[in-house]
Amino acid sequence: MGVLVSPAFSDFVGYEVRVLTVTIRIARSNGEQAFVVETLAQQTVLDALFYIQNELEPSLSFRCSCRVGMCGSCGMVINGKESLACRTSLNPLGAEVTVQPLRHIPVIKDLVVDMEGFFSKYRLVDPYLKPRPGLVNPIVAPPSGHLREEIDLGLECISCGLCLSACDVVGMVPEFLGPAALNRAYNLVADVRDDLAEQRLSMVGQSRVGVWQCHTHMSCVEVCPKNIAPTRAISHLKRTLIRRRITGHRPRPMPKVQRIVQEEV
Amino acid sequence: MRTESVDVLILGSGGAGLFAALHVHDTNPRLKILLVTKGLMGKSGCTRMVQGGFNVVLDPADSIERHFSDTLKGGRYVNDQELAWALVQGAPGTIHELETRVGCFFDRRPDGTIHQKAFAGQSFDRTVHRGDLTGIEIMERLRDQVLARPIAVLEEHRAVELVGDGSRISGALVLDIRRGTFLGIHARATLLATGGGPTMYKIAAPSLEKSEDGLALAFRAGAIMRDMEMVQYHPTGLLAGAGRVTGSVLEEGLRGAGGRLFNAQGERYMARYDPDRMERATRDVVARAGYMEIMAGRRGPQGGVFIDVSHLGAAFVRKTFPGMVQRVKDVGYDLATGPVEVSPTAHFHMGGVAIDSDGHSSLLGLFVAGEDAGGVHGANRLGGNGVAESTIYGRRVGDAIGREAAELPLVSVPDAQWELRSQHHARFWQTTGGENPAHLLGELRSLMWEKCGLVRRQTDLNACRDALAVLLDKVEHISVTGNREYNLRWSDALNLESLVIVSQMITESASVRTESRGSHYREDFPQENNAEWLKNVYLQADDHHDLGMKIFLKDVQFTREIPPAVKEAKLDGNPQHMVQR
Amino acid sequence: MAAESPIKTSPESEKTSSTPVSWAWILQRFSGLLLLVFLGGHLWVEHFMNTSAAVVASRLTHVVDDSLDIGLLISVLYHGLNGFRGIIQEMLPEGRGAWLNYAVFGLGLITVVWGLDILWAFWYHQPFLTL
Amino acid sequence: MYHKNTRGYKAFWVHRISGLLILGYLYLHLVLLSAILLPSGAAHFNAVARVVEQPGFVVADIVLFAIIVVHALNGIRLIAADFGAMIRENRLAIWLTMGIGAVMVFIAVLMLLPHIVG
Repeated sequence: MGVLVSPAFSDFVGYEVRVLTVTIRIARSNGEQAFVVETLAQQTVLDALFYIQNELEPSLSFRCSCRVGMCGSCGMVINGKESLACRTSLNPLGAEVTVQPLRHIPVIKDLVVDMEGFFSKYRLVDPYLKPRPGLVNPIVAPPSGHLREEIDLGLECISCGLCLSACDVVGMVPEFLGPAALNRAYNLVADVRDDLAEQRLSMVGQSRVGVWQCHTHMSCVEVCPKNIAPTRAISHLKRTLIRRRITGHRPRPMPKVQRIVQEEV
Repeated sequence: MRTESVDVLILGSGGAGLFAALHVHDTNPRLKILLVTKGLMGKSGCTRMVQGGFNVVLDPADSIERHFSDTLKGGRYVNDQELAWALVQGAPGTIHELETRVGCFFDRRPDGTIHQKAFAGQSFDRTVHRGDLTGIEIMERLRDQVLARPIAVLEEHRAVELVGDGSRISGALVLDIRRGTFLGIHARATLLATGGGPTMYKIAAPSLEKSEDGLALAFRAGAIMRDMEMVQYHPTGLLAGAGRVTGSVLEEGLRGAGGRLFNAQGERYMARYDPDRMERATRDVVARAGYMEIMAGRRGPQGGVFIDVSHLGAAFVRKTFPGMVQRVKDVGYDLATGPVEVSPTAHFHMGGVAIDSDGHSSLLGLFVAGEDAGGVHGANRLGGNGVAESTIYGRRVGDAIGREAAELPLVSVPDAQWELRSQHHARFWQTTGGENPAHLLGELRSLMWEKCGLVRRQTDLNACRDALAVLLDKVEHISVTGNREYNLRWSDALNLESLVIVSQMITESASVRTESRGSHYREDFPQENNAEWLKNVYLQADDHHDLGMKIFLKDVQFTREIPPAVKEAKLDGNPQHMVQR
Repeated sequence: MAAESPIKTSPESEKTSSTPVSWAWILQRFSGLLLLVFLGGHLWVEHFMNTSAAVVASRLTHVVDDSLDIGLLISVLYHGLNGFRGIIQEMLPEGRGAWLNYAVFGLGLITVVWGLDILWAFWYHQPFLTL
Repeated sequence: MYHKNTRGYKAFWVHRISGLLILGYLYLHLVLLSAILLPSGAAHFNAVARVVEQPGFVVADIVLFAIIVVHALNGIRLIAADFGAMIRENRLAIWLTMGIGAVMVFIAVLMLLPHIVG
């Protein structure tokens, strides 16, 4: 068995290396297949998949891009937990590793899933900012403002789909919007620049697809690679809906804006 | 074979591609737009990986002229000044649009206005950012806006050829990676926004699927290329053993905030290379200094040097650079409390397709934006000007296409030609038992790192040229097996082909430029030669030359600012005056 | 810039106020909290004090104890049956649960009457309804 | 094939099943009370009450109490989450509910011990 490196990296192997022999069981489209690989220190599941695809099984398919946890392309279920392959080190996983495609999202081939299964839900909450009329300059927003802090906690989502896969409510009620879409909905509802809060709240308030389906398992919180807590956003949405029910809807004041240098001389 | 006709074909879904799609649509909503991306929309590519931020003049104490001067100075005065001007002048409006229309939200100062941090090579703190992972915010929000508009998207489709007659582009041949089938797309206007990504180097920062496809496509279609020798190496690429995280960048803000670089002997070596600016010198200087230290043997256990920010205080580092702390933690170090081993890493390609400031290439119907285009950054790009380029030019070129596309003709390509070209790109299925593209890629990366990397010599470049010819021949012997659906080896083969072609361009350009300038350093010509080399190297595919390309030089046009060296030379009355650094 | 915004505006923005889910959701939590009080009281009274029919009956003459048990009865039935309804609803495909609300409401009503009858029997030593 | 089990998911099933058991017990309780109370009044009640003080019934009572405690404490955790509390600290919250529940059941056992052994 060769070493688990593509030749490009082999030059690095000149220091203390912990070699582990790992059996990797991959749930492929045509059944499970096991591979034995040797890992070097600091290698991840993604490195192992590359080694397998390069050297052992060229037809293996998986998806990746940035390899540093910023793009959310390499989501898969590793040893039963939704993870990004690029950020899952092999060393702590032990001698047996199982790798499966994400759940609740249709599989295209092997570990490649059709992210349309994720985005079809995401799209339903109108995930884009619709600027309020008159919003012509960046707003003045002190970073310590309460609402801004709440948004910041959920802003770094990379739409990797791990939370959707981990959400057992989606397994029970396939129409449920799921954690990522609801997290995005809350960020926009809380954003003073946005003009579509009513539309979004009416979507997330619907009984079958909306926040009321959430059973607070918090599986999404456990698996999120960016340490976002979608459950927190969902609880905010629930309370926002209830507050509106009790006190009615009050228009938000227009935020202060910052004058900046204008372009197009 | 399946063919489609659209008004505007956009290749690539990074900052340039998505922003252009929005602007084409907003300028002329009647245009039928098709966005084709090699990966998932907004997820593949490098804008997503932007960490530090976006250079823009917002503060009244700063000025667009200063940003312009910094950009030229950083680029060692071989930038296309009109392109650089369009960059700095379009930056405030782009930030404006990102904040008020796209939905981005950048970090604020305590008073609530947009925060701007320090980056290397700049005379003012002007880098707007969102934490230390700015690209996520920009790409997610641009993607959200594209979802809201009637823009057709083909994900995991890669362009394998721009189809045209040598003077005009009429569309592109596209491979559906998921099905393994080809699709011919006719378009009035084609935008090349696939991004560069010099991944032909052993240590490289771009995302893994990047392979300079756009440059190879444009070159083969006959477009004029420029500055191909200018490859930027980022000084602080993380070393993570044999893992693929190796080469990923630790952001420039670390040095901007006061991070220090040490060699294995604990010496702050920048004092010997640039005592004034130290670690805040431009990337070319700092990267080469690191490389020299490594080559001189003053290297750490993984063959690198060390960056240390612990003196800034652990709490400050954790709060300001959470993404970097996390990344470093993933590979087993603590950025907040101690040094981390880093190495120069191939990061960005300043060279690319020659364009004007509205993105027109030398071919009718082919527009280029983002890293695929050359000329904006000259010989070295400033940190924070990269994402600025892709978004600003995405907007500009999108507007231009929106204005012009309806007037461009829709030229039909005969079915026979589509068939012929798709057979060509499926030729790897005909051979059996041949070369493994992953191994060839390894060869290429070692070759380019050693022979055409941070330090170049004529003898090495000659050897590199020969080795690349051999490699290109081996590419023809790659065999791909299995079924065609989502076949990664096929993609590897196509990637490798692009990379070898672009490597050839880099090598040829590098051997022409017999001086050192910015990122291009010739050991045999170590001085910057302003008397002879305030010029750009242009390339164009040509079957009548031995190399398959013709090379020509043009003087830089100083349309807006005359470089200090030229001014001095004029004062001296001696045009041959050589300025040494 | 854009001639007109392609982004659609809300056609049905008032829909939120017509969904009954939020009330059910609030009441489920509210009844749960009430149960903590009522059930705690009930268990204390019934189990940790001496148990005999006379004692129980005499205690029940106190208004507080009466309302404790009636409150317990109603809140436990609301909380339990609403939870039960949720479980069943989740197993049904979308839009197929209209009958469920009536069925569960009916069941709840019958059970409340039944429970009140039992309490009546404690107070007056004979059932109100003779079955 | 999947062996994914997050803590919250397990807690959810515990909550659901304990809730259903308690609802079932409620009806059992009503049936029992009707059966003993309606036909013959107080004398009969006293007789039955002595029967249900037998050790076996007391053990069953403790089990019931434990189920109620688990359901109640978990319910409190969920309500806290609805107010945004203890979401990131969910792991701690689940351990807390289990700990407090165990203590409460232990106290109940101590109080009812005379009935079991005596």
